[in-house]
Amino acid sequence: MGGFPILSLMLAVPLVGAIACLFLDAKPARHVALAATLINLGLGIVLWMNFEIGGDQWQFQEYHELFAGFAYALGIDGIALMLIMLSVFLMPICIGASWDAIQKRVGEYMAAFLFMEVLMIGVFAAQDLFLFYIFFEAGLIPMYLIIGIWGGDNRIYASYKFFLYTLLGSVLMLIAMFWMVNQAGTTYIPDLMMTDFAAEAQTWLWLAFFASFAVKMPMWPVHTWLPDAHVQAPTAGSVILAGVLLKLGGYGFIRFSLPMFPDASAQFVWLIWGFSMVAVVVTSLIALVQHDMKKLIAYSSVAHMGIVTVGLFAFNVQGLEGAMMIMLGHGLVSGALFLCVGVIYDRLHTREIDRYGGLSINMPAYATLFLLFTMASVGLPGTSNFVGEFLALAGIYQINSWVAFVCTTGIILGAAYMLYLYRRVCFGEQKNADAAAMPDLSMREYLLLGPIAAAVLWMGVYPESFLAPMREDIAWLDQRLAEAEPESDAHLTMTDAPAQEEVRTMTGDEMMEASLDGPPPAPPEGEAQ
Amino acid sequence: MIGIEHYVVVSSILFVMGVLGIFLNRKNVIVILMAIELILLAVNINLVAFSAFLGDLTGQVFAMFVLTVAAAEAAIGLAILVVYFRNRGTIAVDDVNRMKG
Amino acid sequence: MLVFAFYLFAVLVIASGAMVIVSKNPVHSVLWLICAFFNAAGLMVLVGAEFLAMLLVIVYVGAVAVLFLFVVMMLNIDFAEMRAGFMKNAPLGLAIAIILLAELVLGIGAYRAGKLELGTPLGDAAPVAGASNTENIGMLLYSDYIFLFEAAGIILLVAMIGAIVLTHRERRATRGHQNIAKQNARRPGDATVNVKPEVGQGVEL
Amino acid sequence: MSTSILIIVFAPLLAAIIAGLGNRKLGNTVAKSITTGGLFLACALSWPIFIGFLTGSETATVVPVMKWVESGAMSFDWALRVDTLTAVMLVVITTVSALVHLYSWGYMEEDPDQPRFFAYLSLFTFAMLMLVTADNLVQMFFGWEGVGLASYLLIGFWFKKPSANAAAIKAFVVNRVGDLGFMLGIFGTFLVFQTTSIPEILEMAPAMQGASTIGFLGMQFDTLTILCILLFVGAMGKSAQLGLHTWLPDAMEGPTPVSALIHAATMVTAGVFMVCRLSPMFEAAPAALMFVTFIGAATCIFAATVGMTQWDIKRVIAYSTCSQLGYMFFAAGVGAYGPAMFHLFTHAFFKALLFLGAGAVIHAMHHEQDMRYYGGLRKHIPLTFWAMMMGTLAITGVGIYDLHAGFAGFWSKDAIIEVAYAKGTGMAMFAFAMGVFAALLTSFYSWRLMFLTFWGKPRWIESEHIQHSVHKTPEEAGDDTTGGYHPHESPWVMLVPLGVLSIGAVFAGQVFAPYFLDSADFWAGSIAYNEHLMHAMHEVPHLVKYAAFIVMVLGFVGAWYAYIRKPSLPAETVKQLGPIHSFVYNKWYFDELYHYLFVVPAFWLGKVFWRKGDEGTINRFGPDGAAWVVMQGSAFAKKVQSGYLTSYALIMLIGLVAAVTWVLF
Amino acid sequence: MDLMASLAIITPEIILTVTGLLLLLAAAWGGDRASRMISIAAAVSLGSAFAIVAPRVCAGAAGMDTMAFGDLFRADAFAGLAKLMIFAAAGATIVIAPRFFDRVANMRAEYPILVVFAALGMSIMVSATNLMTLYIGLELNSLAAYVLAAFLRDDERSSEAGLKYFVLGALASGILLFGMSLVYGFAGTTNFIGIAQAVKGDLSTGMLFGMIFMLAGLAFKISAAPFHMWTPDVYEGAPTPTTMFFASAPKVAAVALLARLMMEAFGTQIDAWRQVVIAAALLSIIIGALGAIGQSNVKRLLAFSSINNVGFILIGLAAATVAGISAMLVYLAIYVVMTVGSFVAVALMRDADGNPLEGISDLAGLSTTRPVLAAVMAMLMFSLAGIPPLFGFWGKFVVFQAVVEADMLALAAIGIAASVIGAFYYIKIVKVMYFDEPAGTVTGEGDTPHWALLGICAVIISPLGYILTPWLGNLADMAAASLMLPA
Repeated sequence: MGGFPILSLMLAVPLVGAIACLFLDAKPARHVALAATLINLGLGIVLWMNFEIGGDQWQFQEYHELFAGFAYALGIDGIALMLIMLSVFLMPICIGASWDAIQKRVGEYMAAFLFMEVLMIGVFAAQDLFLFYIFFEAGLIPMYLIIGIWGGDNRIYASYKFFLYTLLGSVLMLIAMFWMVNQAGTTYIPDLMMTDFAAEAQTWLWLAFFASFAVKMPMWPVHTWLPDAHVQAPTAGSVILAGVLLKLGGYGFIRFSLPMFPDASAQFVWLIWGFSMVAVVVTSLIALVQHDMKKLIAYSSVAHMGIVTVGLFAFNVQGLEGAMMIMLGHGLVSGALFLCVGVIYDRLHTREIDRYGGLSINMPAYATLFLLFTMASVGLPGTSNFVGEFLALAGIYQINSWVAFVCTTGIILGAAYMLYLYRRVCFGEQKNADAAAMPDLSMREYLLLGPIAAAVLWMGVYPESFLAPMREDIAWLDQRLAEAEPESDAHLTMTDAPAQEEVRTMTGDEMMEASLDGPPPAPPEGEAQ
Repeated sequence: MIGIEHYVVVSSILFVMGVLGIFLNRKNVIVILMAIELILLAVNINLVAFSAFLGDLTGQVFAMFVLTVAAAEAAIGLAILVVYFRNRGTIAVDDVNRMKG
Repeated sequence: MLVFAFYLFAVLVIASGAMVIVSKNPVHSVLWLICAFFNAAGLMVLVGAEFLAMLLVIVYVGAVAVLFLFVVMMLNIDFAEMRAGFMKNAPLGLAIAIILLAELVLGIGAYRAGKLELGTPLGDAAPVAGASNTENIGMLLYSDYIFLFEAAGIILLVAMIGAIVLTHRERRATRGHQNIAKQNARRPGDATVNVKPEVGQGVEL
Repeated sequence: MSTSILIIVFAPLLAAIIAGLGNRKLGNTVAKSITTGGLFLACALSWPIFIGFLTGSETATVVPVMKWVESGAMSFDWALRVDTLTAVMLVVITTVSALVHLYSWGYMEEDPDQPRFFAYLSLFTFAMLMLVTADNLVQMFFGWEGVGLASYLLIGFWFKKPSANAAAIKAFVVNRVGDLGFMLGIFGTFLVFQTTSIPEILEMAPAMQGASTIGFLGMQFDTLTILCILLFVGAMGKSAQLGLHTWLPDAMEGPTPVSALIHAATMVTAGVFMVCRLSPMFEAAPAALMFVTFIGAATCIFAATVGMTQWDIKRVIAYSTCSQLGYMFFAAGVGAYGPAMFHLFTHAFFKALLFLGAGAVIHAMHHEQDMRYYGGLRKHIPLTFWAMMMGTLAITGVGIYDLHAGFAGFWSKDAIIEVAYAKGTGMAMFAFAMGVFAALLTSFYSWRLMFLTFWGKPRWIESEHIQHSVHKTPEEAGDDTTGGYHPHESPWVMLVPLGVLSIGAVFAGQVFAPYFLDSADFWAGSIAYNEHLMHAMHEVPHLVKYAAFIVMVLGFVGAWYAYIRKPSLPAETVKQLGPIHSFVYNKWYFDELYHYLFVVPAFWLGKVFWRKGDEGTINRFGPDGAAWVVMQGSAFAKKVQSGYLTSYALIMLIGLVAAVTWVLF
Repeated sequence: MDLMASLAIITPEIILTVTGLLLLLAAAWGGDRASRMISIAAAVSLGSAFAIVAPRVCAGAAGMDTMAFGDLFRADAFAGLAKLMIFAAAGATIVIAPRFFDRVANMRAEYPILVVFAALGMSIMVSATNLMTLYIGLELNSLAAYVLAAFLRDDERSSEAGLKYFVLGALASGILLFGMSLVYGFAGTTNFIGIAQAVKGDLSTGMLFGMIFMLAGLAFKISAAPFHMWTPDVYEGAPTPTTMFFASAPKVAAVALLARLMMEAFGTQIDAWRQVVIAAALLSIIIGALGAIGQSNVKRLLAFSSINNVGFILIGLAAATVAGISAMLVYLAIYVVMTVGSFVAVALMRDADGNPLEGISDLAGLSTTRPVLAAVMAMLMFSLAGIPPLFGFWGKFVVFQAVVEADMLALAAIGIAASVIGAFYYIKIVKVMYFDEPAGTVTGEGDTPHWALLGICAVIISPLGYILTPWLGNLADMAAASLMLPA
């Protein structure tokens, strides 16, 4: 791309669009918003096309010194690229989902969404610590307004909860950032990622960052804002919330907590694992008894994010890549599920599961797509979520089988609550005459759900497209974490003098393990094929 | 021999009395203004005594300024009190709470 | 003698101060205040600050206290209605005040006679030997502190403006409709009539 | 071969996509033709491959398709592996599937959603083919879950029926329990071997035997044992073995062709296939094999007991399936993978036949499935009767050892019983005993089914389904217990598959026994072929060889006595056996147990965690609690701001004193 | 000492004084009819004072050259920067005053004059390097302020505000004075530098008392808890322009004065006063936030908001480093802009007849009836809450950066966590404006000066404000550096 500032352009396009929308009437505002997001999608594709896999770690860099240690520094690695793609992919869909559903203050609504897009891209592209923080935190405002103005009946409570919860989380992070910058003498994230902070300092720095990311994630027990926010937000708001905003937490872990504080990450690994295990089991059970579709999906998000966090804190490549894949996959799938809820909400104006039933009869196409996303959410192989969950769980298994076992039960519970939902909505008798009279998907809705369906399958069948750009970065991170990696509970030992074939099957750590517990293994050289 | 300590004690007592006069009073705002004068008097005693014992006249000059300002303050205070009285017809301390919360 | 005078003035100033705040009648309070000022002036004289002492009497007693008195009278408060007594949380207030006093006295160390270590002045404002207190202050005030002196003038000005702005009212309807011209134009003849009444008959008007 | 295998696997997928997306727009006939055509094509291509392996002209091949996942050391691709084991499965799957497709033309004639049904069937076939052609564990898992999905969809095909929906979810969720084990097994395998490629694992596994331990859930286990048991848990789920079997009988809610294809012939055998596929690994884990044997034998006898008491024709066959799967597992458990696969092979034919036959009966009886309302159907639907008869003869294992002649089941089942005896270990002897006893029960319930359905007096009038169509109450009808109803033989599209499968049920054993049982060359290393054991199998005492035959005859006689000779006997027996009968009749109360052990607590816990946990604790003491504290604070601040000058002054003074005090001390 | 040099240094003050006196004459002659002209003249004089101070600030004036009248007065960059804010805020007050008084009473000519004198007092305060100068400046400002608070003499609330302000203010200045007398006695001088010399080494208890008393007296002026009690009542009762003035200029002056006093005079005894400042800061943040939540009057709410903000300012002071002082100045500057903006927005809340409205409920649905006003108000609120990318965030950013650099992590963490409580009521305003059904009461129009002021404030607090940061940061750094800190 030479020196073309494509990232800045991607920030500028929606920003200009947003400002334009503020001054436009409903109809032109919709078109402007759609155009802006589509242009950004196009730019995103250009970005992806030009991303050099295996090239520099940081690409498309832009750097302008601003002031007081602040720099306008943009640049992406593969991880950020993927998340940016997720954002730009979901944005036109959000605009489309709001096309008819939003009738009041359309211009401001579209502007809020475009601002969100600016901020999301900014978060993923920022290479300056404080620039990141500004983008990270600023997202509160448009989302607060989206929930509060265009949300449901109990929107005020939800918007407050969302705002204050997340604000509290992130302000503590700011303090930690100051300290880090003070200590490391730089605000440049790539440099910070290679800075070794003192072990004691890492502890509290990690906790401060954790406060922020755990809330954003959201991890149990600071997840309770999510169901409320989701239920009250308009459809597109839920999509963007589940699709991208939740990913900020995971991105934060992978960009900050892990590389910057590897020792503390290892130290707090049980905290993460514990919360994640509880999240997977408890929130899945809670999802099982929900009456509100959005709440159910929101709780399922918490459970899925639990698997993301264990994957991130599995300290190996599979875990990290798995976590990233779940984030991408969940972004698509939960977004799509919220759209599915939105489709029928637009028709019947209720999210009560009991008011529906037998939709397969009058809305077969809808039922089919809903089924696809349900299955993807359940983690059926061949869909996006499977790849992520499988890798993440495989990753954590290598470190701790208990955690893997508990989290894997999530696949049972996940199947239970999602199928139970699907059964109550799409199967059974048509209990409600209004529901029975609902028309099937319109062309617009096809256009919203279709691309997501395609992406979900693509990601499930050929995830290489998505894994390849991230591979180098995750390998680097794995390298960075190597020293801090906690001890595995696998304790793979050889009770007899092992033959050489067996030894070569062991990983480096297991080798050490084996050499401690059993007779020394033969050298592994020359055996790897 | 009377030392600076004695003066400080006297002025301290006067000061505390002035402060007490402000909040131990629910009768009359004017008395509060007088209590403030007591506080300023305590300050002046302090300043003059310190000035004398330090052998430095700055304190007395300072006391003079305090005196000046006290007069001005009394004028403003009484003016406000008059305005208030005109509006409310009372200067009872307990009645001065239209605004609260 | 000096000691006696100090204790006399000190006790009186404190007692008067106490009476200021406990008197039921504000007029009495003002009078006690005047008494306190006089005694404070006495204390100042004891340390050789005659100018300040006199100033205190003149400014306070002559101006401020009288102003108070004036306002007390002007406001024409029905003293019978004045609620006596202290506020609800008086004990707390009293306790706090006593703590403060104790801390001041004990903390500063004023109870240990002669132990108080004062600062050391730079000496540029030391009284010139031979000159009177008034003279010394004058020297200082009009040279080193001229700026403050002028600023204090502005303060008084502001106080004046303030008092006027707040209390001055333009009389919309003056009470007597005095017409100077009419008065001037009036002649004795218009108003008086000379009559010569007959004895014993009275006057017919 | 690589082209044909690609066509075999992907033709059903393509057909499924076309039929599924086209759905009603495409029209019934087109959708059905495409899917059925695709399957027949696959079937036609599969047989040559199988025959190629029979003749030894084909060798194991791997056809790479596409990259899938590469993550650090973990790497697995889409690839199609064909060896003897796969070839066996290919013919089973494609043949039964093709026939079921054909059969469904008739069976589903009146259903409005036929394209969807056929799409599901084809999708299932694709997933099953992916499963059996998997070259790595993850692709196997893909197929594994894919068939689970198809099974879910097909069980719930009549989605208006609440029972169908419940059964569908149950099937999926119970299978997921098994998948939990499977996934953990894959993870563990990867942890140990750093690969998921099946051939590589199998190559490395034997050397690990007993030489390594691994920690799992805080305990230390023999590595291969724990891995194999975890993987086997997956197999238990899919193959409805004791403990995870509860979904299979309920799965009969699906249309009968589905039961024949998925819940008898193919999907449920995936577990057996997996154990056989990984047989070298299992061989290196004797403790795990014992576990497999035990579970297999226990399932075998458990399902057979339950099968004896059921009235629903499909449920009887379903429990029979369960029981037969038990045979396969304990065969595998004792190390006889050949017989296990052979039984899988023959079972596919005769069990599909039985199901399709039952379907034909149900079709004829206006969707009445309760055998108590059947009776005397022999003359009304003779072709169906004969097909069912062939199936029954096959499943009960009719055959004479010394004549070397018998129906399909005879060959495979007897081999299993014998090999268990030949193995001779304690667990194997237990399995042998169970196997023989189960054979007795098998014979009894199979003949019971036949007698109740095809012999005796018609009892149709009492069936609600039939009453509905004849509009006569039992009182009005009097002696005419047929209710005036005339069952009709099924159309030819249904009868042809019955015929074809009958041929299989009769001859499959006879023809293929030498290959499956005795030919290491045939297997060509695709399973762990224990030559010694196979040899020993033929050397067992004569009594053992005839044991199955004897119990079969006993079972037949018992059934004949109870249901033809003295029809009042069953009711009396039931009365006498009271609690035991209801225990068995209620499927050993597994469903109830699970309901109260898992389902009820899950919902209860969900409610508790939600209302008491999230809302009652986290929200109450977290955000809402903080808000409450803030509000209290705010109210307090308002109260302090009393408006009184004196209190303001007092607070200032308190502040001053506090500051002074603090600094002083 | 060269008198002329001293006079040159105090040129801005002289300008204000002379204009004040001349305008007084004009007022005496012209009466209230001249008020418009007088307002303009007062604003011009403040502007010219601003213009004279500005170059000194930009040049970073420091050192002995800035001293006037011996040790009494210093016009260094620190004072200069504070003066700029003070003059600007005073100017803004004069700009919005006429319209306000038009509706409720006659605009009186004395109002701008008093504002000018108050500004003069504050200007003296921030330049004070001597206790006496400090006192004179403070009282000049205070006396004018008492009158300004009670300016609506026919309004009960205004006179009550004046009374409360006066009584408590006098008490506070009494406490301050008593402290000063002790400091004088134990230092032997009233000069800051002299005091700094005297407090080197051990701090005598008397001096400690003096210091704390002074701190308490000044805390009143900046309405730091627990000396804040007057603030809500006075802000509510005083005329809106006065409230705006109180919330901005005197705070700047008192904070600057406090900083200078604490750093220059007691700079060697940081440990002795830091605890008190921290306590006051945290208490202010929390009380400000808690008190604001329950309010239904916008002015009262903003009063608590100002208490809350003072807490953050004091956190900067508690860092007790040059960086902390600089951060504090930056925060102050941004705070002044936000406060002025907020009160201008409040001043624009009028009903159809043009009568001022103050209830929060009157704002309901403002976003539909007056979208621009609502948008600016929302920006102001988010900015006050410190949400990026609005400029208010920057203030908190620099303050907490300074605190963290001073290794006071616990303070930073508590302070910033408490700021979340504050966010609660700021977003409540946004909620009322955007989420509630329109009340439709705010319909009146504003005039050009209001909109112009509001526009300027909006631009500054918008993300565009960040363009100012290098410049502002530089000025603040120079200003902080110009303080004469004891070695």
